[in-house]
Amino acid sequence: MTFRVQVRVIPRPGLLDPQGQAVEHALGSLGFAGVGSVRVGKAIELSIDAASADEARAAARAMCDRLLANPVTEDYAIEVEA
Amino acid sequence: MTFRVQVRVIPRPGLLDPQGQAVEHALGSLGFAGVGSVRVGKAIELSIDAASADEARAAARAMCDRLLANPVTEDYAIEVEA
Amino acid sequence: MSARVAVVRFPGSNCEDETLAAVERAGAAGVLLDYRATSLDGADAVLLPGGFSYGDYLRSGAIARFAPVMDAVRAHADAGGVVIGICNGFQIACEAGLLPGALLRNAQQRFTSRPVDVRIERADTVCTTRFTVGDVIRIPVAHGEGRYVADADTLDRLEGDGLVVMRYVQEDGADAPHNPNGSARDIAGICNAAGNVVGFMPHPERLADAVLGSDAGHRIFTSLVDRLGAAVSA
Amino acid sequence: MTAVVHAEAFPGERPVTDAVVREHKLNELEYTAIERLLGRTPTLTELGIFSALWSEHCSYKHTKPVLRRFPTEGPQVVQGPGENAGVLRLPDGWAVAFKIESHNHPSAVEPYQGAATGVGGILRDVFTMGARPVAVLNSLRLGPLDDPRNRYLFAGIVKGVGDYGNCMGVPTLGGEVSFSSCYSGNPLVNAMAVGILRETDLATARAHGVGNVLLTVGASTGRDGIHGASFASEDLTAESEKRRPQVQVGDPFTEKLLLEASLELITSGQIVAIQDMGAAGLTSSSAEMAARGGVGVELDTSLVPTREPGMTPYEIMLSESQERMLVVAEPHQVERIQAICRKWELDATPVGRVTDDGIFRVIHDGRTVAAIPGAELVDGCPMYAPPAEESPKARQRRSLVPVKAAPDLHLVLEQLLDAPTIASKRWVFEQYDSTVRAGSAILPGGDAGVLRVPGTRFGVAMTVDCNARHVLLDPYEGGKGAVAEAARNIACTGARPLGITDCLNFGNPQVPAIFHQFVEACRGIAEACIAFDTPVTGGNVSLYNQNPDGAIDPTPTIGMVGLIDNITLAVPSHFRHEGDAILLLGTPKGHLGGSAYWAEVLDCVGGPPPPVDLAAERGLQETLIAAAASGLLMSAHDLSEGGLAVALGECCIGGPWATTTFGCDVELGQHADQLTDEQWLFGEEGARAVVSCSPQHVAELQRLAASHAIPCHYLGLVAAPDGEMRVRRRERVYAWPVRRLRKLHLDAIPRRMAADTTVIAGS
Ligand SMILES: Nc1ncnc2c1ncn2[C@@H]1O[C@H](COP(=O)(O)OP(=O)(O)O)[C@@H](O)[C@H]1O
Ligand SMILES: [Mg+2]
Repeated sequence: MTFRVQVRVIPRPGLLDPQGQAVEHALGSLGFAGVGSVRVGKAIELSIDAASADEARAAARAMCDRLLANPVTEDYAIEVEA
Repeated sequence: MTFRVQVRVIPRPGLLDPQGQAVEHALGSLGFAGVGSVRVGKAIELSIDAASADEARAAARAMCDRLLANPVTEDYAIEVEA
Repeated sequence: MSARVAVVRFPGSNCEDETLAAVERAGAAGVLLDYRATSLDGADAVLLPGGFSYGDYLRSGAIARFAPVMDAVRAHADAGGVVIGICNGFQIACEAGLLPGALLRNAQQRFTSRPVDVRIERADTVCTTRFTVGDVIRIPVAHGEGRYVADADTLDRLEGDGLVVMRYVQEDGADAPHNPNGSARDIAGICNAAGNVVGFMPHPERLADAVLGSDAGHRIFTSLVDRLGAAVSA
Repeated sequence: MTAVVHAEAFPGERPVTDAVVREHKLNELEYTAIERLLGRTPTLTELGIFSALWSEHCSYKHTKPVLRRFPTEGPQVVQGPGENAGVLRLPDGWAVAFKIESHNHPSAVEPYQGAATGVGGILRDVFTMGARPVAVLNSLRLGPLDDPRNRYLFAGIVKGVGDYGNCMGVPTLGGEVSFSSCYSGNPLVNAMAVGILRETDLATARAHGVGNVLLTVGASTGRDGIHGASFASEDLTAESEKRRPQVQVGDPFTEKLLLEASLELITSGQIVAIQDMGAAGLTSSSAEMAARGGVGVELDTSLVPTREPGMTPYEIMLSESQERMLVVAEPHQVERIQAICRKWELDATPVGRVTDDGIFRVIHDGRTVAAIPGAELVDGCPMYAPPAEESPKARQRRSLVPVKAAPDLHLVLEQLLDAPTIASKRWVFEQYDSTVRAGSAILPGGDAGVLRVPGTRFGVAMTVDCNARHVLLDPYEGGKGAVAEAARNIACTGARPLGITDCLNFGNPQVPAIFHQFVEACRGIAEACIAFDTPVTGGNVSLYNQNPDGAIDPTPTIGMVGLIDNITLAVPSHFRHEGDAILLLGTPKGHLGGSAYWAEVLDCVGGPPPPVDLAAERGLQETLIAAAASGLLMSAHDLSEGGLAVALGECCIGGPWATTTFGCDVELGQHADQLTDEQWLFGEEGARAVVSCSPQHVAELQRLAASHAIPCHYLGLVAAPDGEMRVRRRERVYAWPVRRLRKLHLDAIPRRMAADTTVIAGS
């Protein structure tokens, strides 16, 4: 089966995120109120052939650990769609 | 109330995504089989003060239309967490 | 016999020609090494040059670190051999775990191409012996992802163990920010604990020939050649 | 008349109706010509092919007769107009290939990708010639920065230009940026590339050899940019917005591999011809290569590697997917070619062959979907000679004078240095790698970029220039002036101008007032090129740069290259030593018509622009070149917008990264008595440069200038670092603290861009 997988890779908490700050500032100056804690990272969409959703998730995790995220600076989250 | 909002901004279908191609190729040469249709975009996390989840979503949509996504080249998806 | 320095060309590298020229001007034999190579072809030192390996897609250096040649580079470094990463090469070295930390997008979110003033903080690494600690040289940077980050412990260890090799400094009269990218503690370059792996963002190879008005970067390469010469003749 | 050659519709294709013809922007005359040529109704695929090749962009149907008047010959010309780039001879068997091209319409729609793919396209034009790209330049025109849309476009365009060239490892060595409300909604993005080659490695785009194979090399073909060429050949309206082609996305990484593979293919001698797939993609590259060689071609679109399933021959022929090349080779070389491409991780796919019947034929799954007489396809578009007549409004403009009162002249200089068009462009070029390849001798921020030819002592100087306000006010003088300014910039570095490429950006040619601008500007360019012995080696025409609010100011951008024999003698623009003498070469005339002073400070775009004295310009060039070659000059800077005051200010302010500035002490008293202070300081007549030299060289410099009939006025001395710029005229003294001027000049653009809310643009 083919699963559509969504990966989010986000700068680790505590790490300065100047891009997030810039976006937050820009949203403020466009008049959006009540916006905070903006973080900007990468969204990666991919299809994975796997026997089950769990297997697809495990594969995605392995991909994040090896390539998609840098453990020094980034955390990741994975969502598997049917 | 403060809602945590996740925005995914992804290159529109049909548009060349060289970054997605490079990642797909790299995953293949790392030995991950059965991976396809990789697209790489931006993940943006933010907190929004709003009266309801729907209101937070509407605000996020306005932010995407005005700043976070480029309507010519990108689609976006919004998830609101409690 | 002159020392052999391999300059690796990854797909998307674009500073290999001038890096080879700088190495040869300093008196070593330069060898262009394809990223598919499985050995270093007898080289005494490896230089990972600047450029946009694999387009810098995903993160700069993230894909290049898996190139076939990197096994040989890692083995060389583990055995105490000299590995120097310049700009993209520094990014690759960090991604490959040869050096601690990471290089993120410049704080101002824009690519920055300009001369910077860097102070040499260590005069005993493989490429700085011809300097005196405190020397300031003006050489170019050109990068979009040069903001050095590491966790506080790592930064403290780098400082404590004297592993910061170059730092951005402000010269009198300069009116551009001295730190071109927001690097932690103004770090421009570091080395590993053993001192055999060095990485930095500025490009000494671009200003290593007096014909262009300055050869401020030349001593990086003569230092390297001195060091290799000593090793080769020992 | 050739016999009717059959072609059939591709299954599912729409029939060709009047509405479909109109949608393809072919008028009745053109469509009739097509039917006559074919002897039948075209298939949709054929109609698409005609609409691309007969678009303004590919056919030059309004401009060809005018362009023919350009001088194109000279002993230095290796390759004139007609190939992908022009080529000029350098010493010792070397040559320089260069070309400029516009990417205006795509950049208006998607600034980042539009600008990036503009750079990608012009780089391909240069390496297709067998030249290694060694520099890029860019000429940008935008609406004022107080409008957030213009800031968005500016930020995206600059990032796009930078990201592409940076990734390719090609330094950006020059360019220009100017701002005027006529470019709001119509930004101009002109990119120029410069390459170096051995003359013996010159490649051509001429297909020949019946039975030879056509191969596509590089990226696969997607649905991007279908009809880009015809899109670029109409006004930008709400309706055209809807027909806007799918945005082309640039992939500089693939282009870098394509560059290396192409150069290796060319120098290996394995190929017959090579051409990039630019505007109108596979259609124009294959049809033009065939027409140049006088042969036919047959393409099988079902063999073309595609990115998306189900693409029709129509889509494949018209796709403008980037980073693709078309190669012609003998059949036995195909494997060798594929091996070279594999080395660079690229595919090379046979997709067609050279035929002997002169027909441009497209087949798909065994079905002939297009069969068109090839020569007529490329050269048979009806040509137009539109009426040209200057509008009364344009004539009126020339007699305007400012109504606003002149402010204090101290303030005028400050306002000019703070005007984005005149201000330092450091914010722009610091985003461009200018030092990669370690050959840059003079970096952006001076008059022209100068690059060493690797392994030699000589260098190539390069610049792009155009004062569009002068062209607006008087297209003929403005056209001459653009070439003169480019040549002055080149000569200030000590280099000799060799030749030009031009990018002619205008409005709708069917409007007589606009076609008048075009014809007159070209006449001026041609005259100047003859006077300077700088032939036109190629270029690009971009018309229809207008929206419902009006047309752009006519903007014929001139890209020029020059040769400096000894790179170590290249002259920078800024003062370098306290105590050096400052001299003005040329005659001050106090011409304020068309000046930046009137436009930026007194809100008056009017008056006649300065008449261009070609003989004086030539004399000034010779003086500068000879003085540099004898090592007399410490600095040289040409006078252009803002006149003497701005030029002196810039000399004092120093380069973009200077750690010191210099003061100066200048006395205008004894010269040009009849001029007012205002005229002296801000007049804009050409043929002038401010130079500095060590005091013991003053007499020699004056002799040298006199031998070229150029006046050389001693003005004063370079003063202490970080002091004042002092200008004395009779009893009056003007003084400006130079650090303050520097700050104004450097901060003008970043200050306006700080309000930028477009942080995500293109990232
Ligand atoms: N403004 C011009 N001046 C001189 N030659 C020109 C001009 N515009 C185009 N040409 C010549 O016409 C030919 C076709 O140019 P063009 O269509 O721009 O090339 P491309 O196929 O690269 O888009 C080229 O050889 C070019 O040099
Ligand atoms: Mg071309």
